[in-house]
Amino acid sequence: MSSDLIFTFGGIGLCGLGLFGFIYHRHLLRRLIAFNLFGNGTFLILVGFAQQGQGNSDPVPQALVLTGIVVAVAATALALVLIRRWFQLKQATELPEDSQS
Amino acid sequence: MTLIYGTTLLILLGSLLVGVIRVLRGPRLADRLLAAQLFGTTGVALLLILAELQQLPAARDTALVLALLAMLAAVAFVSRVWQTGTEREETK
Amino acid sequence: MSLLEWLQGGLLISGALMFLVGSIGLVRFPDTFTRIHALTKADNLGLGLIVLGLIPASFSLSITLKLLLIWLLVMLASALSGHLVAWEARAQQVPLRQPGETENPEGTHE
Amino acid sequence: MNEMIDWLLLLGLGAVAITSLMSQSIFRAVVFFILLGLLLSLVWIRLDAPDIALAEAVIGAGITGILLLDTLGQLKKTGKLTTEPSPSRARLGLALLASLTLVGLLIWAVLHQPQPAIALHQQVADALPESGVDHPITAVLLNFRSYDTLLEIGVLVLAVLVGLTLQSKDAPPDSLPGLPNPLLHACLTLLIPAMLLTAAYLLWAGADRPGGAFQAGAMLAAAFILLHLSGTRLSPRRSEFLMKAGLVMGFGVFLAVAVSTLIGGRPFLTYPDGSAGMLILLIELALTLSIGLILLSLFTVAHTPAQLPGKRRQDEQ
Amino acid sequence: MSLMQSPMPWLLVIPLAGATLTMLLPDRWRSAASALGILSQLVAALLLSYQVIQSGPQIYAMGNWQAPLGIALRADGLAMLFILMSALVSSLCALYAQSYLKAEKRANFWPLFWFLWASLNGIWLAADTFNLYVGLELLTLAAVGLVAFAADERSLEASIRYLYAALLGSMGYLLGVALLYGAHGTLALDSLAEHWHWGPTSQVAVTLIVGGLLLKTAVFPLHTWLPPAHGGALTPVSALLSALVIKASFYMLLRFWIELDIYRHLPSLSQLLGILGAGAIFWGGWMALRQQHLKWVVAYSTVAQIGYMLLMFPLLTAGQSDASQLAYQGGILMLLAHALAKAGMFLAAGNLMICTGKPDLQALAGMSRYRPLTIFAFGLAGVSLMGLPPSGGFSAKWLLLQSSLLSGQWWWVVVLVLGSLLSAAYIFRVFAYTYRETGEEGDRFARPALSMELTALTLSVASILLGFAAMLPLQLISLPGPLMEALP
Repeated sequence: MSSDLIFTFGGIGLCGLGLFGFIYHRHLLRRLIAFNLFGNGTFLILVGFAQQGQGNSDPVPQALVLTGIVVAVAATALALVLIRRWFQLKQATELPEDSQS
Repeated sequence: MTLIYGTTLLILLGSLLVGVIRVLRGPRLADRLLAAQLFGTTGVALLLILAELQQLPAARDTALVLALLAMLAAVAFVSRVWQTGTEREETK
Repeated sequence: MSLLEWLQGGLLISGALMFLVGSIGLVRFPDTFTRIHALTKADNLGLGLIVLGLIPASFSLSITLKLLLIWLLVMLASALSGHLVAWEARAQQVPLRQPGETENPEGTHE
Repeated sequence: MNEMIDWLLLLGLGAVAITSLMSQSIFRAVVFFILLGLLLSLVWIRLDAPDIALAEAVIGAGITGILLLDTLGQLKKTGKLTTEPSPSRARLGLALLASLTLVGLLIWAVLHQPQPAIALHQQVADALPESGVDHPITAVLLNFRSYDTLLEIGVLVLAVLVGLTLQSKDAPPDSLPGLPNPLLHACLTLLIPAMLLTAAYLLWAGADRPGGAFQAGAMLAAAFILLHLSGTRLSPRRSEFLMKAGLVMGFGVFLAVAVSTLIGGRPFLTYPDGSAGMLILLIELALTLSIGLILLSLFTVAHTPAQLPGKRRQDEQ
Repeated sequence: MSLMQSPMPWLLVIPLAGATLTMLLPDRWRSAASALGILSQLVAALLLSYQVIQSGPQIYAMGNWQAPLGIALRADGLAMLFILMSALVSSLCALYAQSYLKAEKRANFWPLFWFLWASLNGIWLAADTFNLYVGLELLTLAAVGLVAFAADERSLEASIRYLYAALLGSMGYLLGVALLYGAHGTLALDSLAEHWHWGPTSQVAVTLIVGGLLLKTAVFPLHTWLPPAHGGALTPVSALLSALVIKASFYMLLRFWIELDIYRHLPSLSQLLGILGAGAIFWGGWMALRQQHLKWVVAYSTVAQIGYMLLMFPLLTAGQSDASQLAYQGGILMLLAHALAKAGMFLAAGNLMICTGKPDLQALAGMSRYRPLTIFAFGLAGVSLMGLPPSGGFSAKWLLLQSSLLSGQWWWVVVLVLGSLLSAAYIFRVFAYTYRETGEEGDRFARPALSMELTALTLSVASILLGFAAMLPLQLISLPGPLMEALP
């Protein structure tokens, strides 16, 4: 098995774990970590799967992943800003259960 | 030579796994942080060997970056986490 | 294999073993201060041996300099973080322990 | 041997990911997450993607880890952490179902991969001489797909903008003092120049080797954050306009270069003949500074103490 | 000069430059710069529509690199309709916000607003799957920022909920794109369609993309993030979110659906989307009927209205060309009518809340006498949402109805009729409150600015006029192009 295929499977595992954690947890930081796992898994699949198909190193998905990483960092940082604010206001690290009021 | 590089890599990866025990056990935040510190250095060593093994000089730049950032976590931890609060929850 | 390669191999493997010893020390040593000791040994010596073992692989001046720079930086960083952790641990009166004395996992020592 | 290394890495990746997700203590989770960043940068080297390895090292082990740690410190400072409610059975079931379905679908999809009809890397290699740089990834990021990069910088600017929006105007600056440790300050006089030099090196390397604006900017941000933690403030408050100008400079320069050719009658985001390399360097330089400042601001911005939830009506009309 | 020849990039340049400038300019210049920007946006949008009508779909290669190596922009009839729609709605919302927000709040509003508009235009024009991802993230962050803008507890909670849902949605989308790239080696929509290969990889990719986009569109049962975000944001923001932002992911869904032939290969997924739509119509309507907070009624009505738009998917069936055409036209008209009516309704609701100073329905008593103009605006928007003739909503539902009869799927007719009754119920419920007289407190109501009442009225009237002028947008979206060729 090539590295590309092995780490494509690694990416799939990370995606599964990330999705699990994102739904399972309620703590906002834990969910954010889970989101980042999901994101990293997606990036691994993006590069690994493409290189597996092409048979050699491909700069396009690598560039896409760099863009994706920047976007993910921006989103993570924004989420942290909101979480801190939320904690300052409510002293809580999770959102209330769905309020339908 | 490839065999030697490979063996070195495997030993280093093994030592990473051993270090994980300390992060799991704790008991103090500081102990976990020390383990993380060791991971950083091990990562540097791994990258340097991978650079040679895969003939990828850029891996050395990654090692350089990692070496520079190695103490960032320690500084942030000491100034932000430890100084500011108790760690009682962590000792369980 | 040439003599140089034997030497290289010896340096690399012993460097890696140094890391392993450091990790084991980190797990086995009884308190924070002694663990710092284990950590810094592995950092400085282990990486140093590996860097020495890698230099003959290229024989290029720029790569050698970069490798040495990385080693230097890691030593600096580990010295600094070891010092900071010890400094803070002392300020918080983290207790010293003898080998074999187990840490109370329930956290009463805090 | 190679395959064994990969499998061992994969094993480590899985173990670390699971622990960072399920660990009881949130601090442990964050440490494992930082460790995951480290392993991932090794994985990217194995995947022949040194640019991403570099970015992952600066981001995963550096910026994101620091941001998470710092937020954790903030949460602890404000009092005892509320006990986490344990997730319900229904949640566990739903999570398991969703993630197992996803994994099953993905494995099925990966095992049935068709032969791709287009080989884009070939086209990149063919067009590389006209791109103004020698490194294919920089060519893709700043020439072939520069539109994506422009929008991506927009996303970064937007994140910091939202942070600034949430910050109240008269809040006092970061209240935590720097560390009064003499050795730290002595080391910093050595480390900070080294970090700045490395940032410059990464920026310059981007033209023909792995590296580039984002990696350099993140390195710069790490240096800024280190300074901030040790007590030296690059105070944004002293000159708010300058700080804001610094934040949008990279985006502004990028946009201005793109528009200048548009006004000259050429398509948007083209570079005039022969000057592509120079303009790309100019854009990257501005981007590096801005990214450094943006990441620093995202670190400092949320440190202001709580602004009491004001009367909502006041905002209206 | 260059604006005349190729207005397409200017539709992105102007809002992006607007965002940069409004961040840096001193306070008194911000509104002036924004006004100038809005005007030039309208000019660019009209110029581009003229070009598209005159000479067919336009392709614009960014940086002069042809797709699939580079990124292309593409303007066809459908994209033009969305560009014009967002130009109209955003400029009116901006006008409203100018009076609604205090000066220091406006300072941060304008850059967010411009980023939002830039990302919307970017999505309408995009023809590249990864570029759509970046555009979607830009849109998400701008929208989350606007929701968090009020900076109080409720809006903060709503923005976190929104951000988390949206991040998961776009990551699912990106995962689908990753699989598509691995299977086809390209990211451009056109070349994907050209080399389209059905197989397990594509099927999973499509499932992920559709799932991610459904979450971002707040389709029942993935809608729980929407009511707090749309109901809790400041009024002009609610209008922008409900009218435009959720349409972006819906638009992407539609493009993928038609251009990549999904309707042909996954008919069961089509039926599933229809069922989700029916669920949304009933659940959203039922929940709207139970809310005590005026803006939450309107927000839940958005959940229900998304359901009507989804009804077009089961009706787009291979082999039934006439029914599919009708469904396509009806769905788009539904979307357009909803954008206008919902923006008008949110603005009118905001005006009512300013009058009473309270968010509750109870407080509305006596309002019909005091603010007839605003009540009229609310009512007209309601007429369109209920689908009474002669509104745009009526024409849309009529087309969908014909399509379902033509294709023999009569059960959607039942859904349409029952859903309309439900929307009538929740809208008349609001009205009932405004006709109530309390008498005790006297009329101590605040007065919203005239411009705020007029913007609300303009949007609502437009949603009614759409019923008379439905031919114009329908002709626009039926202009020849790759989308029309792919339509069954």
